[in-house]
Amino acid sequence: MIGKILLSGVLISFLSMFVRKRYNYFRWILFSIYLLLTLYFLFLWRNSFYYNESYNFLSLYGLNFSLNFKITPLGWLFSFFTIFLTFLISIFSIQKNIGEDSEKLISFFWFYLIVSNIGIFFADDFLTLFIFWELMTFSSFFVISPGWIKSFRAVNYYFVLSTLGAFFMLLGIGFLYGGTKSFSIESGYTYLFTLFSINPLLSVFITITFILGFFTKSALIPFHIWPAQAHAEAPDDFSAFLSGIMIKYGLFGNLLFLVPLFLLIKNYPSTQIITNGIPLFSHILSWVGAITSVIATFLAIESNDMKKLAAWSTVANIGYATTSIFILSSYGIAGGIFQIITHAIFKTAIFLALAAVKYRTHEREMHKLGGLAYKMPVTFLTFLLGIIAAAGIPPMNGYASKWFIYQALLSGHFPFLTIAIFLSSTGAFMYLFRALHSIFLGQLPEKFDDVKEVPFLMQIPMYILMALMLLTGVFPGIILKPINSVLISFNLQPVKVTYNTMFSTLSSVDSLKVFLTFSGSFAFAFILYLIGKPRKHVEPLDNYTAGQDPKEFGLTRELYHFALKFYEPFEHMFDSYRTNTKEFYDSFERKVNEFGNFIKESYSKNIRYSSYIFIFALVLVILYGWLVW
Amino acid sequence: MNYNLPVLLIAIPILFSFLSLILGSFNKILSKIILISVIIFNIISGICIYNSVLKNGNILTVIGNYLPPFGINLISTYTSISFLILLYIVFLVASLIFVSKNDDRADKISSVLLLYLASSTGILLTGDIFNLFVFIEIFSISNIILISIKDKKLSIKGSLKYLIITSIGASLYLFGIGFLYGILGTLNLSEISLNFDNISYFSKVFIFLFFLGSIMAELEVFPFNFWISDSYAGSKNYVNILLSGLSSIVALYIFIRLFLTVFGYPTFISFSYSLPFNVKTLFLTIFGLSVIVNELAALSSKNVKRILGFSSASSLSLILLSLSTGLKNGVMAAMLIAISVIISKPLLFLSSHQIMKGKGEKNLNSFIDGFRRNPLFSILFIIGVFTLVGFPLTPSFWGKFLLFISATEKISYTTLILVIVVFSITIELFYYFRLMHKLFIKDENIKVEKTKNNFVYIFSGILLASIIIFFSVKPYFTQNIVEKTTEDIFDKSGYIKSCLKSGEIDDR
Amino acid sequence: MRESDFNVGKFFAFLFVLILFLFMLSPLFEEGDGAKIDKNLSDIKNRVSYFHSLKSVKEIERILSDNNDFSKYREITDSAKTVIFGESKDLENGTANLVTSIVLDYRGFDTLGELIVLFISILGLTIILSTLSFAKFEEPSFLQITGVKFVTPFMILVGIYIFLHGHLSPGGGFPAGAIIATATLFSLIGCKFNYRVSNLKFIESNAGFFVILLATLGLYFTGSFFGNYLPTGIVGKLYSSSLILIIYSLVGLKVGAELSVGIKTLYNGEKDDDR
Amino acid sequence: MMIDNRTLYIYSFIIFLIGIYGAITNRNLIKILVSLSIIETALNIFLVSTGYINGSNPPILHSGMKLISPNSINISDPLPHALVLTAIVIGVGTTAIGIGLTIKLYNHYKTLNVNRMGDKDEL
Repeated sequence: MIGKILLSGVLISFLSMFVRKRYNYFRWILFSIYLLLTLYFLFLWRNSFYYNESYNFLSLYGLNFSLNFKITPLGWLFSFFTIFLTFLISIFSIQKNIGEDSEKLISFFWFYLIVSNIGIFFADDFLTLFIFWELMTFSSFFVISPGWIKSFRAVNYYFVLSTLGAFFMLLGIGFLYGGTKSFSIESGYTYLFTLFSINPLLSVFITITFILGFFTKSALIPFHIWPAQAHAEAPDDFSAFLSGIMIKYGLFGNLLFLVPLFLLIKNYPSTQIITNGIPLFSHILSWVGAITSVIATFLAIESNDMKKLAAWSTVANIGYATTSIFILSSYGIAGGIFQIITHAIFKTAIFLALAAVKYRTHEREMHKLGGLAYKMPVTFLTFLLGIIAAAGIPPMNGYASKWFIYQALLSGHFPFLTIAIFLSSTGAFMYLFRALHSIFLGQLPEKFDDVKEVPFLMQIPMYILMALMLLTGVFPGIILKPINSVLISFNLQPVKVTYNTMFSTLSSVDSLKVFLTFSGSFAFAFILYLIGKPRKHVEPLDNYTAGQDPKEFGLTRELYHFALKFYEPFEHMFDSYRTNTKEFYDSFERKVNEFGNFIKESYSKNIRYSSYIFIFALVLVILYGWLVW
Repeated sequence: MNYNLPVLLIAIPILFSFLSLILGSFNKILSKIILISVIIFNIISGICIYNSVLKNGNILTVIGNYLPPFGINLISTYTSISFLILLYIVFLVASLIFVSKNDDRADKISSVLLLYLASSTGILLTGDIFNLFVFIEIFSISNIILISIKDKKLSIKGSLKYLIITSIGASLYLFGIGFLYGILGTLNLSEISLNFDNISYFSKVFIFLFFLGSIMAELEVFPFNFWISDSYAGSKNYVNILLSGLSSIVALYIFIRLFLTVFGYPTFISFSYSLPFNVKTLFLTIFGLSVIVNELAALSSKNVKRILGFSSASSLSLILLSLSTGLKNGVMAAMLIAISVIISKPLLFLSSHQIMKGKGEKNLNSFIDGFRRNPLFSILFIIGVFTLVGFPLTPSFWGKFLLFISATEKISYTTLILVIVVFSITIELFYYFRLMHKLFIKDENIKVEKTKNNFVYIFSGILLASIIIFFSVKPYFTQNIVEKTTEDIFDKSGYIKSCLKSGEIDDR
Repeated sequence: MRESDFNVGKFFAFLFVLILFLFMLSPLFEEGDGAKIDKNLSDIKNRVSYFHSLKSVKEIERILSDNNDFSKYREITDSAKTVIFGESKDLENGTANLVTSIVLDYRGFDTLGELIVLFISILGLTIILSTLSFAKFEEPSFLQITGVKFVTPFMILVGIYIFLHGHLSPGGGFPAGAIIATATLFSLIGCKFNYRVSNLKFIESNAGFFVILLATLGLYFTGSFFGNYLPTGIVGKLYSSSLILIIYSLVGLKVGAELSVGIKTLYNGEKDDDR
Repeated sequence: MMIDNRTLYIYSFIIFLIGIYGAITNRNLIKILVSLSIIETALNIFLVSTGYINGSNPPILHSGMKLISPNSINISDPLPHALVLTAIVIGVGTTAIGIGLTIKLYNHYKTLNVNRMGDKDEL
């Protein structure tokens, strides 16, 4: 059945190519229907774990080439929420593509992304995983930059890092194949575990190849620069997919391969240095996650582009999840997965809200916006709830997942990691508040006077996402119960949870009570708002320039927008500590290009040179053959 | 048995090359007609020979009525004849493109092309080491002429480089022949391969290394290939096709014959060498370095022709790398990659030429908006890229997969192959995707006009693409061919037997 | 800077050459098992050319075809015929010059390749230089004119003699062609004898055509390419080994015409002649 | 005079290496081509000397000469001569093409110095 779903995806994608350009939205309707059907089947499989499918296509050259799928609890969980969220995005996209002269190829390649999504999450061996992984990379390459010169540079970063990651992953798979003569994931990590005591250097190398492969995809340090480029330049609705879903593939890979490996090592500690109950390797990776989240937070604070800001926020959230997962306790892993899912939900909501803003205003720079809350109330509310969730404020789902992460870190006695996470979590307030205020609150520029709320079809996914954020925040058990079955599949203790109460070793929290408290205080504040003095509308120029006409000084209204250079003093504080990673990559690229140019130029140097090199090489070869035996 | 059709494959083009010059002085069209009809004759008789090789095994053709090792002989093995058919297809495409263009030197160039055809056929069929040398010389001289047809500084410099390097290489080759003849008293490949092991220590090293050095220039391997950059960038389109497709086949076949059949020792699953030093490590170093360097050069190039040229050099090195693993899987991988490279490289040259048509500079940016200008050839270009890079189900996918697997066989020097292969795939992916991406970029400022494609280009592009697709959708057919070829390459005693009637080599 | 660079290059070139020299000497001075290149070659019995020079390849083939093992030819040494100048007749080929017998009979295919190399390089020369035309030489002096007029016919005659006697005496088609081409060069320089390239090309291609045709006719008469189907006659007579005689004559004509074309092309380009 | 083949081989090697040295250090294109010719000459000497037998006759029958098998064969090996003939002609062809290309390059650059023939604008 999995194979049929994948095949039908491919077929429908080709079918959608025949839709004429005028009826572009019809392609998106097809896409939504496909997603809905897939979702239905996924829902049917919610209890049929460890069902596997194998497609033996060809047996060539003494090899059985087959695609193997298995429904694991982890894969099912990931695929279910990714498909669900993609379905919501696709509804948004239908309306977005109605009038617009949009690209044929976006929806075409998005089909392949969904196909590869299902393939990755249900892959039972490395070969299947890798094939769908590559399919995902290639098709996303064409979606991020569907024929715009501007996004070319951004997609270059993305593509180089992705192919580099895939290169390392393929290398690791090759080494494992050499050892086990099979592509099975399970035998891969058990072999690698035994190799740790036989040949530590090689095994560390293989592990590092996998880490690089997965970490490039999930944009952890030092690969953290591509989301800010790619998410910002991609089509708006696709940014939601990129940020909410695609960035999770790397984390899924970690959970699929590295976590079982480290759990094995943790249970047989004779093979590895253990610190604080977890292997050193894993500990380092947690720190990588924490550092990523801190750095990404600072970068988010600096950025003025709203999509870039949200992208950096994504990187920070991935950092929390990574930190938590590599704690390797059952609370840590549960918190990590929970964080992944909640982040997917609220980041989709935020990006859809931003896409709605851009749909109406065609602006991305925050200081050109402002005061849209009255014009676009639903979008505003979505964004508001989204950032509340992102900041981890109680009634929303972000609170629940962050609570889990803190509990896991504290109960595992990692005070410094906790501080790092707390730091970046606090930083999240700074940039999220700024985004909210500068886009939706404050003064409305004159040119946006006739901006309307987005059409109803676009509002539907926003309503659903709002409800989802609230629901999973109040009843975290909805998500934590499936996570428990994932933990069982890892041979870990399931976390203790009811629908509305979360327990940890240190404390417990009843989120329903928290919700009621918060809504009560909100109602109180709202009443105060209603009975207070009516507000007075002041033009910004009145406020700042005391009524003078600023045009005489070449000043515009935008320069007085308070979102411009909002955190400038804060940025100055960190100026001396800044290391520009982008600069590093650029210089690396320059070095590679210089080397290539050196080779290329030496190729077309003069004629004598070529024969000189010929003889030189001949002499080298002769010296090898003659003297080295 | 004496089966004389193979010699006609060489004799007829030579005969008609003279005739084309005679008749071409009356009318240039006659020589074009002669060119095309000779190729069609060669294809048809090639298929006849293929069938009889399938039926009867290797075919020995005796020349001058003197049996080997006394006279010169041609041996048509499965490998050579299947390579030959591939070669003829590429040649047909190139000559069709040549014919479609107006050139006032058409009679002379078609004569050169016919001799090129004859010489490459001769290289693939001959069973005599000196005869091989003569054909290689004809081949390289015609290469030089074809490169320098375009009257540009770049092409003439390239061909002069090629000339100097190949003539030094030829001198090395002749020294090798002198030594072989002085020691063994024979020039027949089968007899040399039968007795090569009896040669003394240093002489063996000498002969091996000199032969290696001499054919390195043809093989487009890194420290010896300084001619390719200028030659590819500065020559005409059909010459590019010939250089990338045909030269690769020929070089590959020379390598197989000399270094696997004559100097190598096949056992059931691998080749070994009775030389004092580790030949495989030497090959690995040279070819691996060549793959990496050429890929990097292609990555940093801006001229599309140069990119494709470097890329074809690197894929040839990759083929040689997988051949020189000497494993059965490696040889099969080499054959698979060879099939896809030989067909897809001409396709890439052809379609990139059509996409860039009308643009003054041939750099990367001339690909912008290519899809709207020329949808057909953009699609053909994409097919070519997918085939080259190793998209699933194309032959090169299977080839790279097999190479990948054979490289992991044991953790030793072969694992280095793994790194090289994966590295090359990554870089190749990157620069080809960059090109493909440019095809879809829309330049809003420029109004797009659809390019008119010549019928010949459409025909040959679709021919090549359909061959690729045929090989991809019929994997069992491809497997059959590749396995037979590999068996044939490993069957050294069969080669000797077909020539000398009995050849016992001690299978180690 | 460039000068010092050059010296370093020279030093390394010298080093390379030294290493190459030592390497090339190594097989000559080695001791140990295995066949080596002879210091004093005295025995050519284990070479294929032994049977070539005794014109007894067919005899050996007949003997070997009984046990069907052609790699054992070295063990048979006493079955070869005796060849006597002026007496032996109807041998495999009737040339007195053994080199010619190898060049045109036993390894005739190589010679075909050789012809093509020359042909294609001159053709290439005309293709490469077709867009050029360069300055003429100086006016010939009186001495040149007279000398050339006197010597050229003799040179052509000598050339013709040499290719006709290629199977009897040293020389043959290639040297003869070179001599004829020298004669045309003389006439070009000396008395500005402006022959047309296209005529020479006609001769050249026709000669090549007939060489291949004669060789291909062997397929019909003997069942093998380059097979000799004409009577071979008595060793040492002019009309012996008839096919070799004809082919060598054609080769002489062809090479002479070819080299003349090359000279003319290099002399004043090819372009102005085609008009 | 008795010369053994090894001496001939060494002579030919020396000439060959002189040619190689010339080909890789010279800056003048014509000189490079001359060096290539020197290499070819060396090769011809080497090939001929592989067939040379001390005190033997040239392989041409003349009046009164007999070739009797098996032991009294007293001519040098004719096959290397044939090879040399082919090699000479191939050398001529290569040189002719080389000269043609040199003329062409001279026409483009107005110099024969290869160091002045590299221009980066064509990259």
